[in-house]
Amino acid sequence: QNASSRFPGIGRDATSAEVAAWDIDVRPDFKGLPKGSGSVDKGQELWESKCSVCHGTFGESNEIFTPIIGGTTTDDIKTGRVASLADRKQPQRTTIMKVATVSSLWDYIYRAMPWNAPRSLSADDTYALVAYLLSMAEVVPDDYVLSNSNIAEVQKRMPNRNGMLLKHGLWNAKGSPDTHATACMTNCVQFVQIGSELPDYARNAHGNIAEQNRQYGPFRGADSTKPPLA
Amino acid sequence: QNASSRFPGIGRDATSAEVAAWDIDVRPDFKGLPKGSGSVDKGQELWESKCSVCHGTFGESNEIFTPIIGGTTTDDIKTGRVASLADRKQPQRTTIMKVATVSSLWDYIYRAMPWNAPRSLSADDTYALVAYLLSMAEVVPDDYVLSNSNIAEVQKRMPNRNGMLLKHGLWNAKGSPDTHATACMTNCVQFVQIGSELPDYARNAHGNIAEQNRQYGPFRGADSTKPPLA
Amino acid sequence: AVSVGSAANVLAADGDPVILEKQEWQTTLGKNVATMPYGMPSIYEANLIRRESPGLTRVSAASVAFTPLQGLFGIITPNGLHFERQHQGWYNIDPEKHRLMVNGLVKHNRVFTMNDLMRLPSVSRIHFIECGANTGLEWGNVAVPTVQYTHGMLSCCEFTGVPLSVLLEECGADLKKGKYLLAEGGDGSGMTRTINLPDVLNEAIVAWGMNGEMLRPENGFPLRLVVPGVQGVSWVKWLRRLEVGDMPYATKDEAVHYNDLMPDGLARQYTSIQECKSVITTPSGGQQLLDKGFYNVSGLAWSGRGKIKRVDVSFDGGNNWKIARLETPVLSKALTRFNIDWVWDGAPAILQSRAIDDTGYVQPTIKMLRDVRGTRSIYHNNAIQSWKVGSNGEVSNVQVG
Amino acid sequence: AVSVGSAANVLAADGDPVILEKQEWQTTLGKNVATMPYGMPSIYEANLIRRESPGLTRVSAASVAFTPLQGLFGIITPNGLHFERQHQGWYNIDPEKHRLMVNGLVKHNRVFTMNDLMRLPSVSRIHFIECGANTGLEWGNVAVPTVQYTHGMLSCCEFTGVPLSVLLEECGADLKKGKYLLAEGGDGSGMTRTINLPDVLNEAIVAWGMNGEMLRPENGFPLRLVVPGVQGVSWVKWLRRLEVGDMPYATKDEAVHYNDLMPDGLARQYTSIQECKSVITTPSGGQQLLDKGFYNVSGLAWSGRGKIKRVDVSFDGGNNWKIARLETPVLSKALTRFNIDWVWDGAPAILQSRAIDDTGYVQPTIKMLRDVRGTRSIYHNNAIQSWKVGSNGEVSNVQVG
Ligand code: HEC
Ligand code: HEC
Ligand SMILES: [Ca+2]
Ligand SMILES: [Ca+2]
Ligand SMILES: [Ca+2]
Ligand SMILES: [Ca+2]
Ligand SMILES: [Ca+2]
Ligand SMILES: [Ca+2]
Ligand SMILES: [Co+2]
Ligand SMILES: [Co+2]
Repeated sequence: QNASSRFPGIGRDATSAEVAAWDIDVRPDFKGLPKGSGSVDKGQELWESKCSVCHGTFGESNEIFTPIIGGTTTDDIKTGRVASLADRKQPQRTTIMKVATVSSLWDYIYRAMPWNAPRSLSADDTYALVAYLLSMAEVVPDDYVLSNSNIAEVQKRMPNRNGMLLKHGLWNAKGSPDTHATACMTNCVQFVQIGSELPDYARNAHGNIAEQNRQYGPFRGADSTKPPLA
Repeated sequence: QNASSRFPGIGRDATSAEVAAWDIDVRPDFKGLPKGSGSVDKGQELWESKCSVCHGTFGESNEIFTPIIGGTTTDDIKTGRVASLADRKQPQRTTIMKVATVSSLWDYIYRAMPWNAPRSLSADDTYALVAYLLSMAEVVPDDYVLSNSNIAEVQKRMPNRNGMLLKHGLWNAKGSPDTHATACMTNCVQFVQIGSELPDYARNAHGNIAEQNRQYGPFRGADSTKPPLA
Repeated sequence: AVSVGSAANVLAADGDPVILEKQEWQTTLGKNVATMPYGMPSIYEANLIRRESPGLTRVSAASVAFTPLQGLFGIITPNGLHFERQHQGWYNIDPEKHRLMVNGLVKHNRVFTMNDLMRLPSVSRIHFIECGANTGLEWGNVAVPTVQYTHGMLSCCEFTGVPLSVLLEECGADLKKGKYLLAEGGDGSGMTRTINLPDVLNEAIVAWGMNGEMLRPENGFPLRLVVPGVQGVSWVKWLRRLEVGDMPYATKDEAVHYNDLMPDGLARQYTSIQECKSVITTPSGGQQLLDKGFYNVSGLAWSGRGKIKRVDVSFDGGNNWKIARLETPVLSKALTRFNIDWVWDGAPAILQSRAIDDTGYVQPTIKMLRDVRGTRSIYHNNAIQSWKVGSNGEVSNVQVG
Repeated sequence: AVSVGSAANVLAADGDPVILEKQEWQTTLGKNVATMPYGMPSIYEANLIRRESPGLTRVSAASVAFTPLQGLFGIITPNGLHFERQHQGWYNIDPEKHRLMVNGLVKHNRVFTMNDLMRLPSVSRIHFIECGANTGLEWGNVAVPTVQYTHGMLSCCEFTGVPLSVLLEECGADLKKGKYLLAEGGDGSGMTRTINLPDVLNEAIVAWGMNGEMLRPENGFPLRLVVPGVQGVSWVKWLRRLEVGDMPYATKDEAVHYNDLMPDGLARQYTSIQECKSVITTPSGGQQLLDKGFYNVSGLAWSGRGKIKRVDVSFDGGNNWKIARLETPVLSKALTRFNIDWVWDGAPAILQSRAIDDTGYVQPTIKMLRDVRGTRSIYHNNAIQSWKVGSNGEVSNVQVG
């Protein structure tokens, strides 16, 4: 109990077993990472039995979630910047394209996957699964055994490890905005031009809008099953 | 259409038939009272077929609502003040004890009674029913025919016609309050004494209070089916 | 004092099993979004519902369902728990068939559909609504066990609608002669009330919105009159007609009810304003404290005359008082939430709150009220409420003095 | 333009049959009080529900249900219509089994039950919550038809709970070293987010109450972190752990999502603040005006940096602007409702709103945003929204410039 407490009788100290049970997060500096290891091979086995049904054999499936693997090159591993994020040649942004920190993968898989059975993986399972995913992206070789001792080395090969920008105005409420609009009141736009309109196929793609508004009052929904009124 | 309208296209003038259909209120000065008449006898018939099931043959029933008739005297008719409101000899305050304005009875019965079939009475029916109720309170004789021409005379015999006080602080937001408490902060009451406690029979009269509070959190309900904890 | 359910009391050797063991909600997949397209409270909240007070009225279509203030937070009343007072039951009126007529001392008798009204300039404002009969059972003595029944004819919502003044101006109302407004409902009772027009003209709203959505049917869908500071019966539901007039109307609910009987047998008629009042909602009557120690004591304050300026709380039946914290926003004619620290040492205590509004008016004791008004007024009991905490931790309704 | 349903258009010889003929609700007895002990909206409101956007995500337990802003009023979102964003579905967690652990850079690792937390000093405050991905589908071009889908990951409630600062102080948090707070949820996703501790310390709330009642299960019952001004994903639901740390955590939802891709391929990480934004909610995309004439144009404005100072509205696609009326209260990091008069003459029009907050920041056009951030950021699109009103009265989603 906290002797200096303002609130006698409220709350209690956590036991170390309790902290261990819940404090499972793994930081980018690997604080919180449990000891253990797992091979790409074991990872592949686990993946095929527990993960591939949703994410595809190669982490490429777009059925349940955006693909996890794809879009990175061995060149990216050197630069630490995923080129396809800039050149837009990749239609979708996969997880491996975006993630800068291997800890994020480890932490998330351990805490939340498989989606329908979270918290069912051991630490070793998690090492193996991360190893397998990274092997598919060529970050580690196919015979790799990932462990708490070598994961810092692996971090140095993450394809997008230099892809993050921390300097911007949106971390602090007092941060500086990056647009500087002014509140012009009259004759602000010489020529108002419509740059984009709702595509025809999208008119009824969300169901009939008439059924998503009141059927009384001044603001009815348009019948989007039909073309606009003449 | 209102030519000076700020809001073109919104609303329209009411027709006279519409105003007639809805503007049925009757004021204390009898503005709004339709022409017509009804006898005590006819009132009694109507009452017994349409009203007595809820209010009792003599308006005395306490089953569905507080009694309508009772508690007034011929003396009250003279003074225009119902004595039993002050002397507290009457256990319940009936409608006739309280109402100062006969228009209120007429208006309400016409607009809202019978409770399960409002707006089903004609103006003549209403005259008859008011006549019958007033006859039971001896305000009018048993052979009376109440009509729009004599109702102002009847008003002069309403037992509680002088019973209303219009001067008080609660009609205007700026009205003067009738208590003048001060915000004493320390040693305000020499001797704090409990003047009234929840009667024992009331402890569980509203059902088990334990089931009317959360069953978690610090503010549970007491089990009122049992006596208080020792 | 019982000692149950605080973290301090459930410690196994290693720690709490609900931490040490993984729970279902950590290890399985939850429910889809929009499982409830219109959501409902947790199943664990089922005890907090609107309830009738047995014996208060004889039939449930002319009755009250009280708001469970004992379990609510902040100032907004969720629409599902807004108190209900019906005189002839409630209806789900077809909004396409609802009309508002404005007549009387106006240049133009006008008719508006909901289509029309909802196109007019609207305002949104947070206000309390309290039934004039709230706390009415307690004029003579303590009668009911919990704050749901003592004070639960009280709610507070954000209302949206067209200002009454805009509507009356549009109809060319004669505001010189027309000092009275008759508001009439579209239900079976055809509820009619006389409104003090000059007094409320700047603030009253012909409203359709309530906490962001349309009024609930039991609260007058699709249209009700909002009369800030004035007792609930004047907030006419299913509003269908407004008549501007030059005298009060003495309708049934202002000639026979909703007027305040004084000791001399005279009744104050057209009493309307809800004076400054407050009540502690937790802990409150019928609750059971589980343990000694620190508590946040919380309650509500309001005034029909303006803003709450201060709330004081006493733990010793009114002998000594401390100033409570007021939550923001503090709005005119709206509920204000107050909170204050308390350490319960296990000894009996009597909790009270006392509100002060920005006119300087101080909420009176029940004795002060009785000294002026006697015990038979039924309406407008704004007395300081006392809750006794027994040494067994049970809180009960008492009156002091 | 079509002309339907206004009072002016339904006049029979004598008048409107719904006035001349007595209606069922005037002539029969209505329903009892407490027919619904916990009430629901009118049957005529059934169209206004939370809805998913088809194709947005592939599974409904990792998806969004949007708030129907097109039909709402004022600033309070009714709890039943609060938007939902789930990553691993939602649970009805047993509050007796819920715990909050505080650990990391604190003198005492502590555990609190709901019993404990609800005894602590509480505050109640009104704040908006907006998902960082709100309006995210519209970075490149117009994509969805209505304001429910363009802006419906937005709600505003009165939250009640213990200030984060009180809780951290009680645990002896080292606020010199500990500039970061990890908030963790108790659901299957174990949602974790890094919070900018110094930035939010004075305003964040460990909350259980939402619009007067307990949080709804799909919004984190019984406990969620309220981080005013910050994107919704950081308002961790089913909050079970707070860890004070000395560096950010790069959790999945801040390493892979909820960061903003710039044109050069770099991603702004830990973008959190919801910048000043506004949108007209009526009339809005997919709605059909029935007639020419007067309309009240209404919308919402908000800023994660403070209060709304002003909202301007344009009816000509941004060429000319007028100042809108702001409804009260105008609160920091809360929605503000604005309204403005408009007479529609039947000609095509483009409606826009532009909010300004009390830092002086002016809501940008989509072009200005794209000039800096390109079109692939997904998150934090706070551009001015344009609604085109066609000469047929149909309102549609467009982008100008
Ligand atoms: C039943 C379907 C399912 C299964 C099985 C499953 N996942 Fe997932 N996975 C998902 C979904 C859905 C998400 C996205 C969750 C969200 O929205 O936060 C996801 C997210 C992820 C992510 C984060 C991707 C990103 O970009 O956010 C990783 C990594 C991942 N899964 C790995 C695994 C691994 C490893 C396994 C097996 C141990 C696994 N998944 C099993 C459905 C599944
Ligand atoms: C089905 C039951 C029922 C029937 C039939 C009925 N009433 Fe009523 N009456 C009530 C109820 C209930 C009230 C109280 C309504 C309220 O709470 O506003 C009432 C109120 C009244 C009042 C006002 C009393 C007061 O003090 O507020 C009068 C007068 C009255 N009724 C007269 C009549 C007449 C005349 C008839 C027949 C034409 C009639 N009633 C038929 C149930 C009934
Ligand atoms: Ca304890
Ligand atoms: Ca940790
Ligand atoms: Ca390989
Ligand atoms: Ca028209
Ligand atoms: Ca009239
Ligand atoms: Ca007689
Ligand atoms: Co006219
Ligand atoms: Co300690």
